[in-house]
Amino acid sequence: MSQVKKLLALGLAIATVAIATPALAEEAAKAAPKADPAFLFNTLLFLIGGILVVWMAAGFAMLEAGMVQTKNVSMQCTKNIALYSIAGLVFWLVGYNVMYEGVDGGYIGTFLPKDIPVPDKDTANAYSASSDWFFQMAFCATAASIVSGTLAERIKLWPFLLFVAVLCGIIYPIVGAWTWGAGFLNKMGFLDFAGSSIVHSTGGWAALAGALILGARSAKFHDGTITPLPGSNMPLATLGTFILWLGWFGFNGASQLAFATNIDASAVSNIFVNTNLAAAAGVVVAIVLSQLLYGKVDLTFALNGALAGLVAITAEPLTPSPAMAIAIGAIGGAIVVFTVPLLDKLRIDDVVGAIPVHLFAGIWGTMAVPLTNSDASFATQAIGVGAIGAMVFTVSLVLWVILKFTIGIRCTPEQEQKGLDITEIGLEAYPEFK
Amino acid sequence: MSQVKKLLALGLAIATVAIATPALAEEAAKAAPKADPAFLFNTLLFLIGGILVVWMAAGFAMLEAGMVQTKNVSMQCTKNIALYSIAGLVFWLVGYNVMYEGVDGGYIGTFLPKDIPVPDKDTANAYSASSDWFFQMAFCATAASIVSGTLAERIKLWPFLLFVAVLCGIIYPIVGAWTWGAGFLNKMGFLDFAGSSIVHSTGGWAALAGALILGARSAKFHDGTITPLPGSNMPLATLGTFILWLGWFGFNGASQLAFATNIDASAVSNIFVNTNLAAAAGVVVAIVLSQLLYGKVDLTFALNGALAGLVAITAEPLTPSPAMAIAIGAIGGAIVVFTVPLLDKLRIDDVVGAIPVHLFAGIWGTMAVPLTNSDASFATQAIGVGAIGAMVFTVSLVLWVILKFTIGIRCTPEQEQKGLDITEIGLEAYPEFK
Amino acid sequence: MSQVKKLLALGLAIATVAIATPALAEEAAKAAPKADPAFLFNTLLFLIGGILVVWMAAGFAMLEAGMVQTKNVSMQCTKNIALYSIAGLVFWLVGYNVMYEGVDGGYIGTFLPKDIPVPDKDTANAYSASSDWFFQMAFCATAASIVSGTLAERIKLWPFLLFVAVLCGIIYPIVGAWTWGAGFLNKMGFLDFAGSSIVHSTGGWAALAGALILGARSAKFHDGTITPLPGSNMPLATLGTFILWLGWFGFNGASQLAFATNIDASAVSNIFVNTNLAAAAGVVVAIVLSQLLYGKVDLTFALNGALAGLVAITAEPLTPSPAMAIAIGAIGGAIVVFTVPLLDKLRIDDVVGAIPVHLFAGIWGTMAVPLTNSDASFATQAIGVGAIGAMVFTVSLVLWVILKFTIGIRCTPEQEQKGLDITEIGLEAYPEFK
Amino acid sequence: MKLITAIIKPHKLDTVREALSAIEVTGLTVTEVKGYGRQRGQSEIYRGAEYSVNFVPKLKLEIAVEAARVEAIIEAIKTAAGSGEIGDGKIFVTSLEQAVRIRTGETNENAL
Amino acid sequence: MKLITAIIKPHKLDTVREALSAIEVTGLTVTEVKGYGRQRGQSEIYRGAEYSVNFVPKLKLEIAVEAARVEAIIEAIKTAAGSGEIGDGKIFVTSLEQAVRIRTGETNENAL
Amino acid sequence: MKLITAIIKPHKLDTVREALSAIEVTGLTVTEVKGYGRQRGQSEIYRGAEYSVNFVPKLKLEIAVEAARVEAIIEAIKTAAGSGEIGDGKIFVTSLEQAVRIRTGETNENAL
Ligand SMILES: Nc1ncnc2c1ncn2[C@@H]1O[C@H](COP(=O)(O)OP(=O)(O)O)[C@@H](O)[C@H]1O
Ligand SMILES: Nc1ncnc2c1ncn2[C@@H]1O[C@H](COP(=O)(O)OP(=O)(O)O)[C@@H](O)[C@H]1O
Ligand SMILES: Nc1ncnc2c1ncn2[C@@H]1O[C@H](COP(=O)(O)OP(=O)(O)O)[C@@H](O)[C@H]1O
Repeated sequence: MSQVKKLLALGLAIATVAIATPALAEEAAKAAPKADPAFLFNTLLFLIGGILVVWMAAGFAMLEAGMVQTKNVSMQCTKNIALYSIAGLVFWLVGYNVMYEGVDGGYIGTFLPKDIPVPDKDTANAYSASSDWFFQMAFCATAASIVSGTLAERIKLWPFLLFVAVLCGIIYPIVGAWTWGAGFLNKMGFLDFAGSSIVHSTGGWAALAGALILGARSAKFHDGTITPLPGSNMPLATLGTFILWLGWFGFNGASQLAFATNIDASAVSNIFVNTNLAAAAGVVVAIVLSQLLYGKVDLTFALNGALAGLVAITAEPLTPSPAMAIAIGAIGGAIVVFTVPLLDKLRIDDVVGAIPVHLFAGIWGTMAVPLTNSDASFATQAIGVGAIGAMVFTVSLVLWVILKFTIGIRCTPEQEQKGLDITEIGLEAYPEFK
Repeated sequence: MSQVKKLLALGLAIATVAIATPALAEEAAKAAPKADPAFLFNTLLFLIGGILVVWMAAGFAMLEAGMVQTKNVSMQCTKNIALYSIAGLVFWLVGYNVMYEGVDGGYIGTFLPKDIPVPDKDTANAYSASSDWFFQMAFCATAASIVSGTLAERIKLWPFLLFVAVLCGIIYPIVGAWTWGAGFLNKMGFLDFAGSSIVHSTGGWAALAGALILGARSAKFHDGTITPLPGSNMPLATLGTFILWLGWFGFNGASQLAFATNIDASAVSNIFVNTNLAAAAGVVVAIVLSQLLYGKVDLTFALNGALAGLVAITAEPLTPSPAMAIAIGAIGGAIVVFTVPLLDKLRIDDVVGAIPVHLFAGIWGTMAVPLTNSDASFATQAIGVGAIGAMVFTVSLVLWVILKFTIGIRCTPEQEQKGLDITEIGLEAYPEFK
Repeated sequence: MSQVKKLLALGLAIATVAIATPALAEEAAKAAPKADPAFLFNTLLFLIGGILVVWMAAGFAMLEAGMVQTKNVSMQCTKNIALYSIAGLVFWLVGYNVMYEGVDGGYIGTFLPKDIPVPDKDTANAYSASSDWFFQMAFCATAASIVSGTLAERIKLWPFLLFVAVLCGIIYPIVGAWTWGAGFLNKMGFLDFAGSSIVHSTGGWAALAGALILGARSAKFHDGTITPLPGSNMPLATLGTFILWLGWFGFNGASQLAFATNIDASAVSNIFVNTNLAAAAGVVVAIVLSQLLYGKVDLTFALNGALAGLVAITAEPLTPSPAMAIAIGAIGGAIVVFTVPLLDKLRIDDVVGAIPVHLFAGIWGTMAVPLTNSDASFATQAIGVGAIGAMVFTVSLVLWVILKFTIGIRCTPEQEQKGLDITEIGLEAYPEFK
Repeated sequence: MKLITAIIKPHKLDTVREALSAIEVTGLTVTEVKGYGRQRGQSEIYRGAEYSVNFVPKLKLEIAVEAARVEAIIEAIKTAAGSGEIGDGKIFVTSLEQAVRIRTGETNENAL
Repeated sequence: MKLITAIIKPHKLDTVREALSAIEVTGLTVTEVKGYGRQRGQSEIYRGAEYSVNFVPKLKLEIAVEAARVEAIIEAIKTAAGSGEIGDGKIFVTSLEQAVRIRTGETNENAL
Repeated sequence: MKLITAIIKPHKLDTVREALSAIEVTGLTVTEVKGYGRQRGQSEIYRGAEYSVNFVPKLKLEIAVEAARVEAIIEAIKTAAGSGEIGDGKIFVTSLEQAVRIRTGETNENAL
């Protein structure tokens, strides 16, 4: 998604056009509207990829609705549809241009609404500008969904939505600018194909900062014991995971950013294969490990394992061989099984396991890039991970603290006890089942 | 989707073919099967768009299953899968040709099953004829789903399905013929890009007529008070909304009807952007307004708000700037928050809010076309809205009355009380939760 | 999907390339990366088709989660995500090459992991090799899902997953090799376009063998009476069916294996139309018949009817006229209504009706091919059905018996009574609803 | 004091509650139960197999009252819950020895 | 008259109901409850954290009968619901002072 | 023997159970119920229409004990379940004539 890559794609596209419209046809071409297969294929890739990533918003909603307690399910649904909406609006208003417009090796772009060219002016790229905006917008919403899962069951609605607006309008776009916007990390050679760090760890760091400032759910930890608060609806959580898995083909596949040449198409196909194998390995490792460690297969670990495998392969889904993709995903699955209880021990309350899945597996995936891609170096990857972490974590922390001491971020203990569905939004998720 | 537009697309496609197969290649072309990129891209657009719109059938099913009471959920699922099936069958049997075959500036086409050409005879258009049928069929089912939501929890299964057969086989196709089939409204210059009026208001008028003849659920209104009957499953309703949102990219995007030129591809991309922004604005306005008016965010308004934003942008998703798309969707969201309680006041019982979402926001969207598209005029748009409303409402009313006084349309009060799941179809939706 | 067909597709593609890159452009072509529209379109078809078939894994998960009792829902979700993961891994490890590599008119291919070429070496076919792998992998998982549904609520997790590994790694690929891998059935002229027999009956035979060895759920049959154990969540089952229906457009449509010529695109479109009509007819027949036979519409029959219609049309979705597609699907729907109770009478316990849907309707579909495709003969179709049935049933039976007498396949009666969620995986699906 | 337990049809809840309010019964506790009695559940068909439903959904109301009010309450419930059809339910009365209001510690009649 | 309350394991319901039918008990009311007693829920592990389940699902059966039949019914329940394992449950008997059939207004023995 | 029935706020369950454990109450049975009393459910707005919720979720605890322990148990429940706010609930005591442990057939005090 780097500018660099975009220019490359443009070059290819022009070459392709040259092939498809040889000299003899040039006359005709002038009369008829341009029909450049590269433009069409690339745009199609962005649109289909974008739809799949948009679909992930539904996946997060279902996963989270299934992993929270019954009394907080409507709230979780509300947060998810609202955050996706806000993400889209602010990413148009400022986000896209902060990320892509005039970053130029630096740290940040321009604060302006993204200009959507009318179709017959849409000639600056090898793809439609709005198809690219659409695809990038969907990415942005993903980062916000991660935060929503971690902080569920105790955060108030409006401060959460305010945070989302800043995250999607400014924080995430700045992170994006550094690499995909051709900023300083891109110049250094930091590689993060579809965003293990740029999207997933960003969400994870913001979630972690929030979890620290917000504190754990009051029922979770007391007098040294951990009280699990099991999710209320396992098939919904499973559905959510399947939706996310599906969406990830768009997330990683369309991050190839081009479908104009045979090589692009093959690359997208290989990405599909690796993405699927990594997720599958994440599941299998999670169920095997939970059987070995706890004597029982834990479905929620299997679901998290799939996602951790997906996050891990996201930083580099193209260069790994299938065996390497399996290994990368498998380690993602293991990360989940070991770090979910670790967070509990640290008294950090992450309702859906978003920090292990998106932050820890995201770091792992980013650091694993040099294993299969010789253009990457461990040092640069570490710098990227560190820079993104430092910025997102600090800014988020400050923002959470400000919100805490102004409008307040936490529900009252009584609201928490009765559930946010009744107390904050006055609507039970399953009013007739009790 | 107008015939006019189709011809245009055909023209472009031929031009494109000319580019792709210059003179020197003509010999080869005769020997090998034709491979015309325009044909392939357009067909692909219809197929992908069609799949997305088919998916909306699942969205309506989930939305409605979540918005009815537990005791009527299986029935609602039954109605939805049956109506989608019947819509497909009757739209093949008569619907498509009533809508498109020989309308010629008039009011109605031909009563004949749609002829599906075998592949090597499929040369009449710039796209495969069956891909177009598939896409149009999916639209037709949408109109029926709208009715199903409004009349839930009290209508008998078979009369409802009979109504659906007539709606999808005759009423909707006639409405469609007037504009998309190049009938009299098209000639007048009425514009309704993807069907705010043609699809959504049609469904809405049929639903309104049904609601009037059928009456409200017996538990809803008594002695001047309104008894809300909250939906039984909010995450399902949320899922349904996300599915519909996703499907709408196909609904609006593929209504461009061509993906053969760069301009087409850009247009489809812009439609995606506007569609998403309008829905997002619908959500945000609905939650802000419900907070201001009622002191609480109402998730069901947020869901309806998304849909109203989508319906509103459907009449013209291409010409608005992003800011205008946001405004159009926002007003859609506001319509929901104000007209849902209004219907209650009028004692019109619309279980899922389909009339505000599809009828009212549909009219708004249709009337808003001239704001951004100079080819449209308010007068013509009003004539279109009026003509469609008058026809659909009258015919539906007559049909409902006939059904009422022949086979009967309403369940007994006892059936309603016990729920249609047990009394009509003998199958509880959640037999173990009570 | 036969090798034969692939070669044909290759031929067409080369022809197409010839058209798109005439002599004059050859120079340019050497310099720029190859951009062959046929390659791109075909690859896109496989990727989109593959995504849709992957989505079916979610459909089976939801259908089964809805059709089992509350106490076994988490287990069913676990089985489904695990089986999809294992299927992907073993199909890479051995399955694909057993199915396609060096079958040569024989019975089995090669036991080797599938080689995924790097993009710039991916030139052997008219499509990306990995896109094909991805598509085929998704098919393989389908067969396993069928088994999972039949054997639900009483089989232990690990032996089930072991069976899945063998089914997806060896049994299904061998069946596939016979026809799609250009093995002996293909040579004989056996036709099974998208796998009514090869995928669906294979799953069905494996399920039947399992049901016989495993026995019925202990609560199901006693002293000559049948105790229905109604599914716990009808909207989930409905959602699952809609997902499967959607996925089937990929299953059947992309089994055309090419989108490189107008004829291919038309063929895919016709397949979409027939697939949809057959499913719709299955639903309508199932609801009409259940009304006539039992005085009530049975939603679960409607859902099964859709799937049976889909399975029936899968063996030949291209040559039937719409009317014939409707007839083929309608008979599928009837098969469900008559054979579900038949299995009960035979004391074969099939929790979700997978045997009627996938095995019986699959046989029907396969035998119906000669009705519309003159290349097929009833005799050869019968040989194919018989050969596949004999092999899959026998091998599965042996495997189930081995598993039974080694690690054991059946939960204890107490586990069954309390539910596998608590006793095997220690996680209730809906812990708060009771 | 007495404890009145009434098993009624679920859809009669609101009528009964209103009838009791009218005679100033200000507290009661409701439980969802399943009843087995003369009224059987309708026989159902699921996927072609018929089966009989033994239990029908009912609500159980528990009302603690001074002994003197028992007859009036029984009368009110009988009128409000009765439809004359089988399965209308039962009223049981047992003796209540002690009652305490948790909030205030008030006891017996004062606690009701 | 007496009111017999039995707490049993959920899967014993059908056996108990049949045993009671056999001795002509024609009415009873069932409630889903959670029991706390010697039998504890198994300790569970959720996402790597162990926790103990204090309550186990049980069913509560309430049967109003003439005093004379109490012993037979207790016997029948004991036999049908007993597995010899911890958690089989309890039977409680209290005195029932009055019974009314809502539908007919019949009282006491006639109302059962 | 006595049967103590306590209606409490749902979130007080664990506190009450611990308080009872502390005084060696080893068995009890819990039912989810809905209460109607002084405490009303908050009035809700659904899709712009206001409505009042009459019933609030409560838990009912049933504890069979020897008569001598009744007062201590009432005291423990009062302390553990009380918040001083309306809706804290009630405790009812009735006489228990007979108790049987299904597993062993032990009766009365031995069965508790
Ligand atoms: N002996 C009994 N003990 C406890 N509950 C009973 C008894 N008999 C009936 N019931 C309850 O009363 C309900 C109604 O009883 P039923 O015999 O069906 O109708 P009716 O009360 O009109 O004669 C039953 O569903 C059951 O819940
Ligand atoms: N004192 C009691 N009061 C009320 N219910 C009790 C009491 N003791 C036990 N129970 C109920 O009986 C059930 C079985 O008791 P438990 O002690 O587990 O086994 P057992 O009856 O075999 O000794 C408990 O789960 C609880 O529901
Ligand atoms: N007379 C009664 N009979 C049975 N249950 C009662 C009675 N009065 C109150 N309750 C139960 O006790 C609960 C609390 O009573 P309420 O009047 O709301 O508060 P408080 O106990 O603090 O006065 C009610 O919700 C209801 O379940």
